[in-house]
Amino acid sequence: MRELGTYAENQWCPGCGNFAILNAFKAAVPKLEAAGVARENLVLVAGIGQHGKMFDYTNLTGFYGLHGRSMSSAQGIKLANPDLRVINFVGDGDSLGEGLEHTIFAAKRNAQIAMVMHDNGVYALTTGQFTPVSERGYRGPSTPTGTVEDPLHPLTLMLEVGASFIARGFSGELDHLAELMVQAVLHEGFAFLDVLQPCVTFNNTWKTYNDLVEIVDQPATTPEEARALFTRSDKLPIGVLYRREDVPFHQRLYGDANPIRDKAPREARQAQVATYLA
Amino acid sequence: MRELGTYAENQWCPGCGNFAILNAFKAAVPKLEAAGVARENLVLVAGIGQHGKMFDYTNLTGFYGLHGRSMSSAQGIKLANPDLRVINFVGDGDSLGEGLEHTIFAAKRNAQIAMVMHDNGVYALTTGQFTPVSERGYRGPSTPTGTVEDPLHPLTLMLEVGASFIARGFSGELDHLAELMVQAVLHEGFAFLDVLQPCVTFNNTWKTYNDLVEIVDQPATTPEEARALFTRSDKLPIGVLYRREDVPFHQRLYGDANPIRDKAPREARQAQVATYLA
Amino acid sequence: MRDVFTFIVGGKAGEGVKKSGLVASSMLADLDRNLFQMDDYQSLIRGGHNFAVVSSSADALTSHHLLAQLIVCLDERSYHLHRHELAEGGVLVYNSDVMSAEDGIGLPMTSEARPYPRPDLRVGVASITVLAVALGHDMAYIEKVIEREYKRDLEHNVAYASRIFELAAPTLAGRFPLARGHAQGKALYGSEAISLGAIAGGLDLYMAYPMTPSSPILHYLAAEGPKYGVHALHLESEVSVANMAVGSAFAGARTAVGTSGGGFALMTEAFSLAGIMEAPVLFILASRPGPSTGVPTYTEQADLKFAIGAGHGDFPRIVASPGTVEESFYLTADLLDLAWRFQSPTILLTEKHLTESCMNATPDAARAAWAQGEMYQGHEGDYKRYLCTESGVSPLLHPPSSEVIKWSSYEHDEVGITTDEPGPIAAMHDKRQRKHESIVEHLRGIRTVSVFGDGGPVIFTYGSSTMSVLEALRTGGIQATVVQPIYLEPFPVWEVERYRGSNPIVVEQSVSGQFANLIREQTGITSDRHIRRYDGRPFEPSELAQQIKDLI
Amino acid sequence: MRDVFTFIVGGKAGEGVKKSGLVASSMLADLDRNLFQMDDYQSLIRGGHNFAVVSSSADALTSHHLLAQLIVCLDERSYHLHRHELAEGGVLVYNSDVMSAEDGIGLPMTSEARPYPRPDLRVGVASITVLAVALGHDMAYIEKVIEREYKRDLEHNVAYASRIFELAAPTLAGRFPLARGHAQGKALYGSEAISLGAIAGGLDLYMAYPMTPSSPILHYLAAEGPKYGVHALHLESEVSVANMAVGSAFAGARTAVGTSGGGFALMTEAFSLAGIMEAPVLFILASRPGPSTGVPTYTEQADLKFAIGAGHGDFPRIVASPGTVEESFYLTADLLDLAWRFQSPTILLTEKHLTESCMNATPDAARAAWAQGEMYQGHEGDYKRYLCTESGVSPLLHPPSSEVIKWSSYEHDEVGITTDEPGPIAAMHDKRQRKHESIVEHLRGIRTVSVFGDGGPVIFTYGSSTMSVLEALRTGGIQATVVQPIYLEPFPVWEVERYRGSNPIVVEQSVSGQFANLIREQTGITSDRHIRRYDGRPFEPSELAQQIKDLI
Ligand SMILES: Cc1ncc(C[n+]2csc(CCOP(=O)(O)OP(=O)(O)O)c2C)c(N)n1
Ligand SMILES: Cc1ncc(C[n+]2csc(CCOP(=O)(O)OP(=O)(O)O)c2C)c(N)n1
Ligand code: SF4
Ligand code: SF4
Ligand SMILES: [Mg+2]
Ligand SMILES: [Mg+2]
Repeated sequence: MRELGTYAENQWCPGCGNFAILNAFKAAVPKLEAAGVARENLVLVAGIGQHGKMFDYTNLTGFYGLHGRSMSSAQGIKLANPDLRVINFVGDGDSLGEGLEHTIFAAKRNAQIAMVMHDNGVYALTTGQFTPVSERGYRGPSTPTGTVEDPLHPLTLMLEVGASFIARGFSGELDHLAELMVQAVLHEGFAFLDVLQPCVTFNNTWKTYNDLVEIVDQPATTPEEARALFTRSDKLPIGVLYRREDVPFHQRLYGDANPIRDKAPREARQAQVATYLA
Repeated sequence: MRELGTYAENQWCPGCGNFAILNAFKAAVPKLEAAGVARENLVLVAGIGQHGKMFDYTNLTGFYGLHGRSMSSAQGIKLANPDLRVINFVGDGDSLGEGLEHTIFAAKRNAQIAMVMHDNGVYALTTGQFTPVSERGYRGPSTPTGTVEDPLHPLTLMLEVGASFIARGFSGELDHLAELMVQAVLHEGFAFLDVLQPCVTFNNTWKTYNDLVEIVDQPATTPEEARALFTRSDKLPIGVLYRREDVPFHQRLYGDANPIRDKAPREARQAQVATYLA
Repeated sequence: MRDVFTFIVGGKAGEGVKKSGLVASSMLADLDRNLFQMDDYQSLIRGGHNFAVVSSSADALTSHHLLAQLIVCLDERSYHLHRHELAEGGVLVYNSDVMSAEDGIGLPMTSEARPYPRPDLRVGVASITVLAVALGHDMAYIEKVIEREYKRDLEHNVAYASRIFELAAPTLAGRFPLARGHAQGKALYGSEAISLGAIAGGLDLYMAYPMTPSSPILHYLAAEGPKYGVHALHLESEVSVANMAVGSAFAGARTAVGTSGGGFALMTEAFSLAGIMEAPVLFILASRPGPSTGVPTYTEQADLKFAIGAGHGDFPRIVASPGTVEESFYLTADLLDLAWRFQSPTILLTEKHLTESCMNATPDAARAAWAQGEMYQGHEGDYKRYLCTESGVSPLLHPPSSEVIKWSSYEHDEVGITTDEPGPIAAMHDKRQRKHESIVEHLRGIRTVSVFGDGGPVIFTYGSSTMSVLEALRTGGIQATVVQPIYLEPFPVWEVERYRGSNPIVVEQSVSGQFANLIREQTGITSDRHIRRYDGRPFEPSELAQQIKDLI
Repeated sequence: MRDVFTFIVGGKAGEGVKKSGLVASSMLADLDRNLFQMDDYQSLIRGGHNFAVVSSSADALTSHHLLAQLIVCLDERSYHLHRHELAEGGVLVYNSDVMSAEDGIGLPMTSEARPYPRPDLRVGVASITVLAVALGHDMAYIEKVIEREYKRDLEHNVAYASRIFELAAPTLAGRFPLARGHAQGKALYGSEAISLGAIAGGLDLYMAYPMTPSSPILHYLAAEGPKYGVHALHLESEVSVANMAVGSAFAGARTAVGTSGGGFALMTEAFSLAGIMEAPVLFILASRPGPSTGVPTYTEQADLKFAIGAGHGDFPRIVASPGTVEESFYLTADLLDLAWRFQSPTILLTEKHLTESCMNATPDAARAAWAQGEMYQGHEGDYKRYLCTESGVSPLLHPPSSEVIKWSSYEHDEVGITTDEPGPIAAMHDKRQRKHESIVEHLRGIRTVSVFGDGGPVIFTYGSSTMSVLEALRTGGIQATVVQPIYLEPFPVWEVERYRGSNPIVVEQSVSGQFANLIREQTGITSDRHIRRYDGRPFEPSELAQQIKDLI
């Protein structure tokens, strides 16, 4: 079996929450294999930001897309070949700022993508500007006197737009996080995994999260319960917080067909066109 | 006083719900003037679609923007000169499809724009494709066997992302609609007005709406109440359904300042730069 | 005088004008005549003014004409707009229920329809009945046509047509006895030919966001694609469309997207993505008059410069534009194939005047290209997605595979891992530049320029204007050499530079002369003889013939 | 030999390397020497390898040099990467706590910092102390510098610097006694000069989404703008940025946006919107190596073709590129002004090598242009936004006004109401085309091309490469005529065509030679002498001098 690491030099700051995400993923891959997801069917799609470096650091087939747009590419991969399992590592700026629309539509369609959001509350790679989830008052180089916008709440937003799997993990709970990744990839539909990721340089949330995070074992069973769970103010629940069964987008479109696998050979296809044109 | 109509030939289908929106707006303008909004401070911004023709049919200062992007332009107008009152007529495809991200960010910022969404459930101008609010199974030329996506719910979505004024109107209730427009324009913040607009050609909902619409006089006072009201299944409540007070974006940014009105003359500005450079 | 018979039917949107045009076309096709149908419509759904022009000839024909033998006006506006387009000896028929006129023949089209449901929607049947009468057909033939074309509410349509037949016959019967032609093939819209070319070329997935005049391709593939195993997706925006397409190509699907200028603008970031990833994606760019929202339902050729320069950074791309509906079939397949051969984005640049015009074509599906890239056959060590080869083309491999396959939007090393080191950056630039040269080499071996006729002045044109120019020459009896570059980037300098010193006439639909500039830029050939139309309308052959004559 | 003194400091991101460079610059400025600082950094926040090069001269200087008199290595990687850049007689100083070496002077920079908090962040202070010592300064001077530049935790910094001073003095004291210069003005980064130029030119609102290497403009204007009444907004995407900017211009605010290639790609739809609306918006496009995400923190000139062709449809635009930091100040104001005069989008095309390099400049704010459009003074009847004038420029009016003001993305009549009629469509195209001609006319009256030197071979270059070429000529003692087109669209053919037949050397940072192609396209001037660098690095003057010599 190939090494999961690569020769790329790691460029994250010491202490960054991203290391745990990388390691959790490396732990998740063999678990996925054990659960029947062959490694060669796994495709890693990454956005642009510190989170995106998952692409360089992981020796897996992958697609390093555009800032904010990798969720669209991820859907294209799945729709071209539904046999593939797609995991999409994105940033909070990436997927809720530049790419918010694609995130919402992927959820709305129940596209079968495991979306892992490195939620650090900053545009880290571009030196710490506020993101759509930054609290009002956050000071970064584009808002030196504090942003005047209120944050979006990723979990309730995803619930609102139809995500069928909603989970939260934490860089401080590596094994738990690995298990959440496994669940997300195995989910037959859109899986949103919000990872609380401290950015030691621009937004060091280690202490807050260590104090508030609490593992929840039972997902909420109704949207109302889910909303209540997501917005608890005393604690930050982590775990699979909500899930429901629903047919994924590719199956709604083609049933069990696969455009690539089931493609007719050239002669047959062209003969069919010729018949029509005759 | 100038006529509110123009010489442009009306190009909507006979029976279209857009006529009522146009007429309601024409009725709203004098009411707004009575309420202290000078006509010359009113700017009409339109998206691209059948709804956008409001621009051509109304003899008011206006900006006919890009498909899906007019909400961004509307915010630019307001931020350049906060004295102006901006009303943005958009389509459901326009503002929840192509332009969803801008709609959400305008709400999140509490940008002071009155957004009037001609909610006809189709891309009417491009011959009837499904939109983000079309029901699953809707058949249009891009989904001849029915769309497999579930719809977004515009009102709960707007609540989720922080809209401070949420209303619903109906083309069949013209006077009521005019009053809602007045309220929306007067609201000090982001005002979302969803107008149930039957499209007689591609999605004729007149009967359903006539049967289900019910005027509600009291807005919900909490988000929970609002959500319940928005999602009533027996009736389609119309009226101002939710509102809260909040400081609009331009005031959060500049207080009462106005970049255009308060601009220093050339000499002063350049002298200040010279001082810095000295 | 050439044997050209032209039928115009005008009315409000919603009155079935385009359908009347189509049925007229089918009737002229029954006579094995060559056809050209041009649909003129506005950006609205009901009302306004639409018209369809169907020209036909027993000989070759590549454009509609506006001088018509038979004009049917379903409303008064059509009468005022089209009466001056009547040819000598032509006949104008109008709906006497909605207007009166001194010239022309009035028929009570609406009142005769009143006994039946939705009389307004029935007047189209009157228009084609009038045509049938004028062509000398009997009621039996008309019934057959109605059965074929207006199946819904067949009985009432036939009854209505019989009444119109009776009223029209006395004045019109057999007024235009037309010669049979030898036309072959099918009457196809450009959008259909493009769709079918893509299918024949191996398309798997098509993504789009509706935008005139590219939407008919989406609609065609959504409706007909699944029969061939091809799926069409209508997504949330053009930005998503283009990024999804690159993902789809990564997974190995033959992928195309379609849009018009404004949508293409939104795709340029992903176009550049395809450039660095070396992703094979076909972009179909169907132009309408710009800038910006412009004039959605009309035609222009002003996206050429944008297409050629689109996307940030240096990377190879191929841009080509079909001159006829038939050429659009083959060229679509070719560009899908070239995208795969050279792992580069390609653009089929065309215009409303091609996608939404209909003419005879005899495409041979078996002669269409089949998109196929150079596949990885194993090499030393692990797979390297961006192996630096001499041709610049690195062998392809798609998941699932036991090899690791990495496509990246960052500058990368051969494996696909990010680099900011000077050596690897330059090496990848060099590799892609070699690919550009390989493309040029390939183009030198295929037909990149069409030349029609010889002698006389040299006329440069491209895209759908080619059809207009060829018809203008026929109409005006002009001898000329028409040079039509099919490929525009890389530009076939080696072919075109032969015409140096010819002071060519350059015919195009752009106010700034984008095509003339391109020729000058690429070949140094300058000219002071330009014919440019930029009012949204395609060239009209007689007018264009006159403009050409004025210059020679 | 020229009097050029170069200092390089290298280390990990997070060790304050850029800051060390800045302080070094300030110390050399204290000697009134001309400066050029180039910051080389990677797309990461901690670790990796960063370095700053500060060159200085008592004479003119327009580039960093890589042959250094003094190199300070804060980590081992810096040592390996920079040791070969040592000039004859130069000194290399390294941090002996993290490495050992045979050549060079080791100082225990980390262990000396240990008594104080966060020792890792303090090594930058050591680097500039070493420089001060080598320049012959005493500890009093160093204290002053630290007070000025490292105010935070001042006391510890001074104590630490004293220790380093003591350790370094024996071997280094006064090693490089530099001549005082006569430099004037301020050391400014390109991004600051652009920001200040925009402010001086009357900017009201700036919108952006962060993207290297344009982000420093956003950060500067966000921090400093409000003092001048200028506001900077960081929005949800570049698509929103560009559309908001057009809205802002409609309301009368002087508006600019800034981005890099990928973000500009997302703006092209609104760029075309500005074209049809005739909206005055300045687009600042700061390039990095492409295509796509490319190499975010390095430099290239490969967005030229894209900028010139961007946006669908035909419409006028102005593209210009500054050759030096000072020029970027004036040109930004000019382009804001031209946007308003001609109600057209303008593009300031520049590169990382300008926005993120720092050099002396003496911009005179009072000489900056002030953006001002032709305002409506009343005419017959109601206001017509798109009045067809001879110049193509229609007088402006902003709300609030008792007149009705209509800006439209559709093709429109003079009032601004949608049209699909052929006459008005053509009329608007003609009007905009006349505006293009008015722009050309205007450019003919101003300086559009800079020419440096005379005699010798002709060298064409543009943008930040201009600085490199001028420095290479100084360094190599080469006589040449440097021709730098500042304006690139409309291209100043009238100026450049003088050099026909000169077989120029074309220097640029693009693998495909976009600039050389543009010259050929616009003027017919061809060349077989190209110098192209495309590894992300700016030209190095000695190397470039050699390349030029090799060609002449
Ligand atoms: C179109 C575009 N705009 C801007 C950028 C620059 N950019 C790169 S990463 C980034 C922000 C990343 O923030 P986030 O997604 O939260 O990722 P993080 O670095 O925090 O992991 C930006 C703005 C880009 N690459 N592309
Ligand atoms: C970028 C872009 N993509 C596509 C279009 C084509 N287009 C024009 S209107 C429209 C749909 C309009 O639907 P909606 O917003 O619901 O408006 P309606 O016509 O229903 O009022 C589309 C797709 C466009 N103008 N611009
Ligand atoms: S900047 Fe923040 S997110 Fe980026 S590597 Fe450092 S700690 Fe992690
Ligand atoms: S198509 Fe629908 S929305 Fe458009 S005008 Fe007709 S009825 Fe109204
Ligand atoms: Mg982040
Ligand atoms: Mg709609």
